[in-house]
Amino acid sequence: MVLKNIKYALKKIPQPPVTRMYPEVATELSDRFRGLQILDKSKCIGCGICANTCPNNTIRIIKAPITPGSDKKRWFPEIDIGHCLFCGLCIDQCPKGALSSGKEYTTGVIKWKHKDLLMNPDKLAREVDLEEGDEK
Amino acid sequence: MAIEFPEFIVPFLPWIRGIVGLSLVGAIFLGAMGAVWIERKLSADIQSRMGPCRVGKYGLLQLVADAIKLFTKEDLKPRNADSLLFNNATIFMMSSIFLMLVAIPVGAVFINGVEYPLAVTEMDISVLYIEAMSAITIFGIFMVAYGSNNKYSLLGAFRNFARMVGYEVPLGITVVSVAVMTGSLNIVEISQAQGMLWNIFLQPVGCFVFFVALMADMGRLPFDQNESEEELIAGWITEYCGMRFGLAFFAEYIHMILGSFLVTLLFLGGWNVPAFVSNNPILGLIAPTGFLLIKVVFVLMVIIGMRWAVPRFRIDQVVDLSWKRLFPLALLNLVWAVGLGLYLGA
Amino acid sequence: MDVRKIIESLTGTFPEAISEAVTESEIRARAYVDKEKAREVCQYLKDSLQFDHLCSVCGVDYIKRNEMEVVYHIASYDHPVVLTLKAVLPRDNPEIESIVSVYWNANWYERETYELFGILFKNHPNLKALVLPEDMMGEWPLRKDYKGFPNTTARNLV
Amino acid sequence: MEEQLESNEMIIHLGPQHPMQPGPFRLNLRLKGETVMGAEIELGFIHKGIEKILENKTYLQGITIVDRICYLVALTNEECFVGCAEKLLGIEPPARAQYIRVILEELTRLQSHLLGMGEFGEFIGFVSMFMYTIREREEILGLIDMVTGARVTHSYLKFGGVRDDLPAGFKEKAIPVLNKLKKAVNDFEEMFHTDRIYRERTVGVGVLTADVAKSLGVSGPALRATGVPFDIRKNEPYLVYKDLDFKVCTETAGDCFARVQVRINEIRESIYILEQCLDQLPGGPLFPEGTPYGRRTPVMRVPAGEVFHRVEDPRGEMGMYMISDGSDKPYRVKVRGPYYPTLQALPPLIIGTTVADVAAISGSMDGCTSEADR
Repeated sequence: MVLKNIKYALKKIPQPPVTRMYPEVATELSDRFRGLQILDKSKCIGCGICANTCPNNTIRIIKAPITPGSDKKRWFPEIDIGHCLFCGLCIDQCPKGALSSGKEYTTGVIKWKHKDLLMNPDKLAREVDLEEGDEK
Repeated sequence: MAIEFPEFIVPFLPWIRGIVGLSLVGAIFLGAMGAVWIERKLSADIQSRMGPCRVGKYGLLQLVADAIKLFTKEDLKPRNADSLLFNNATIFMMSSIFLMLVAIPVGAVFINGVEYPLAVTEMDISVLYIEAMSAITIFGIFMVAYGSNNKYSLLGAFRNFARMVGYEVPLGITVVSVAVMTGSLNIVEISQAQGMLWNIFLQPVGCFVFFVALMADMGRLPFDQNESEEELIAGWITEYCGMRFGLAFFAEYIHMILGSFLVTLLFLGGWNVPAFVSNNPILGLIAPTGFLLIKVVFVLMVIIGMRWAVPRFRIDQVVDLSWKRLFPLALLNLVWAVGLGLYLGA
Repeated sequence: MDVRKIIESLTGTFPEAISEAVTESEIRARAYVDKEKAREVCQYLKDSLQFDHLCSVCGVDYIKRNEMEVVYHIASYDHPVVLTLKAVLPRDNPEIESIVSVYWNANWYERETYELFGILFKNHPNLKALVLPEDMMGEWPLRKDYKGFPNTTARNLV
Repeated sequence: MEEQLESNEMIIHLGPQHPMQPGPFRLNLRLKGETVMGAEIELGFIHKGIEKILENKTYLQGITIVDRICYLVALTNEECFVGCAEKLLGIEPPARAQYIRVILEELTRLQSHLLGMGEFGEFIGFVSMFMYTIREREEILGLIDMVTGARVTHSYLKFGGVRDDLPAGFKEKAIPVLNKLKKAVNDFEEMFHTDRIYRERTVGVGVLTADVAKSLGVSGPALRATGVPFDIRKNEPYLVYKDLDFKVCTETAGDCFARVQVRINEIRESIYILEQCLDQLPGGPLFPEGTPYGRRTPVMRVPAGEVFHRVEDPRGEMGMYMISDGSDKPYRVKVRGPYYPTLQALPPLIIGTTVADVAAISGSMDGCTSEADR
């Protein structure tokens, strides 16, 4: 009557579990995974195409120093990842290929305060630690 | 045949029975926690996932954590629920479990040849008594249905009535057929009579019907209609939380342990194994109870395994399964037992 | 059932109701229909031309031409031709005959078009809101002149 | 509902948050004891206003919005939207891009059917079936994740082609996964066939005859289970389905058992299609030559016009009616979800059955309320 189910269940008992302990064992990401964007300041010309192609218009172009600490400023994108879809349209539409997708999706990205979700160009270019300036 | 105790023990007998009873209550609660742990780990293995492994070594303390959570959670009551019925429903269920506990021998002790069963009381009609006490849970469910003013629990409880009434009859008949064959209603004598040959070989049909009826009596899948999550959210215990839910939750698991005790005592030969007779004192103390517990854990694993391998019946299919198929099988088994009893008796 | 034969039989039986019937491709056809005759045309399509699968009923608001359109996409389980029937309605009080009696599954489509555009479907079984709450019935959100709810979504940092 | 209530009946809400539903919709049942006397469905709990949003987004941004119509089958939604726009633009993706699209859509169909089967098993109490199918579905999602970079909302298609090529070694990774899935599906089918409790719960429950299904406008596995071979991939072949050979799987009984059986057969057909596509994958570019369309989509002014494009979604026939007025934003996009008529056909199906059967019938329809509300 229900023997096939019971036989299938018994066959499953010795097999090792498929699940894993999440925080300890990290998820292995595919190489095309779209995490937090990486900005290459040398290529970016501040044209703002990524700003107006973003579906949730979460990108804004602001003046930011070229290299950390220098006083010469240029226009760079600033992404509000609170509204970002991580869809990658800005990465495709960039004429100079200045934006590429990184692999951070939990460590540097989850924040306590709403205002910290605003990733300024230094953080995007990974010149500054992503956690810097956050309120716990 | 009452067991004669040496006279120096007789004045202390009620005290000994009291101690055995209290330790049994504690042991049963630990056993219930063990059963819940076995269920979670076994279901995890069947579904190839990990099961609880964060609290304690292999998730052993998970049950302690659950118990603490259940007993410390706030005890809500729906606004216009009938407080008398609502508050005492799960107490009724737990009481029926403890009343059953009194008559079930949990093991035996061999002291220089004389066998003393570890049971709180030993009655001549203990099997009948156990059946009667297990029927008290219906009052508890009746109180839940009318007490918690919730349509889901009303539906769940009505399903419970249909199933319980449907399965008391084959349960009773198979128990009677075992008693007829061994010639006594005392559960200790029934298990002792199976010294050489277990009842499961004498009455295979009776054992199957008893096992299925017991599964239905306890509300274990595939007879899980009263708390089927898919249709009735949590069935008859939808409105319970905190301490009362804890009582109902443990009552179900203790009922499962006592059920597996009944199966081993009536059909799997209680604490005696065919080819084992020993008279050295230390082994005599531990061995019988050990055998009994091993058999109980095996039956428990089978009951739990059924839940994760089989879908659920619809309530009308459950009821006609009991009246149209199990009931005639039980009668057939009764006739077979009477014939066997006459043949063995003569 | 070839597209051209369908168009000829359609324009033949309803000369004054069907106008500008055109075949876009091998399996697509388009036609304007008079709004009073919409139900008879659907009935005829269903009975004699085996168009028994109603794909969808939707509304379109042409604010420049100050008129609204109810568009029926009718397909069939047997042949791949999909016919698009369009009925033009005045924008101030858009009303049309409901075709629930012909195609049972038009019920929800018409209710949805009613709550989004405000197009009244006469003798529809129960014409009330399907997806939007009752108190939004006056606003007809999908019309082009809809100013929109006050923006209460999360504040955008950017 | 309240006024027809007789004395011995009661109304029970299988409400928006209920373990039995694929998505939030409220099902009010009028019960007499266990049998259902009347049923009514209320929607709108997950209404996102997608058609209004699409009117304010450009075509490129629309792709990410269209992913979220039915979050289980993002790729078929994209295929429908991009197909409409390509018909208006008059461009045709090259052969390789079409094959990659078919591969991904068949993978989406596999994981959607697996989830549907698992959920149906859980609705009739067979909880382990959900775990077994989810385990197989993880491998299929791993394959899709390898190609598109996302597990659920991919936004992988572009106008005229696809965003990236298949990664190297995709075929060597895909074939073993598909063979393992074939064995697993045989196990599941055998379990369904030999299990008497499962057959008792599903055979003859929620029977839908062919002409009733046609009049209700049902499409997809629920319709094919009644014997009507209506499959958009055969009736109106799009992409490269015309030169792939596969058969439309139909059953005749039209009850819950037949619907799940149709899904199992379709899983086998999809695996067969995938194997063909992986063998016949041609070389060549991903975007049409000579047109400005590529991974970096130019500013698109779609010429004025209207088009109705249909695609075979795992749940049925998904259609989009797009009107463009020459600007870079679509003038009006009407989305015809495949589960919309099936959900509408639920109340007449469940009148007269018991509460337990309501769970079985609504589970066997394998619904997605998010596309019914849009």
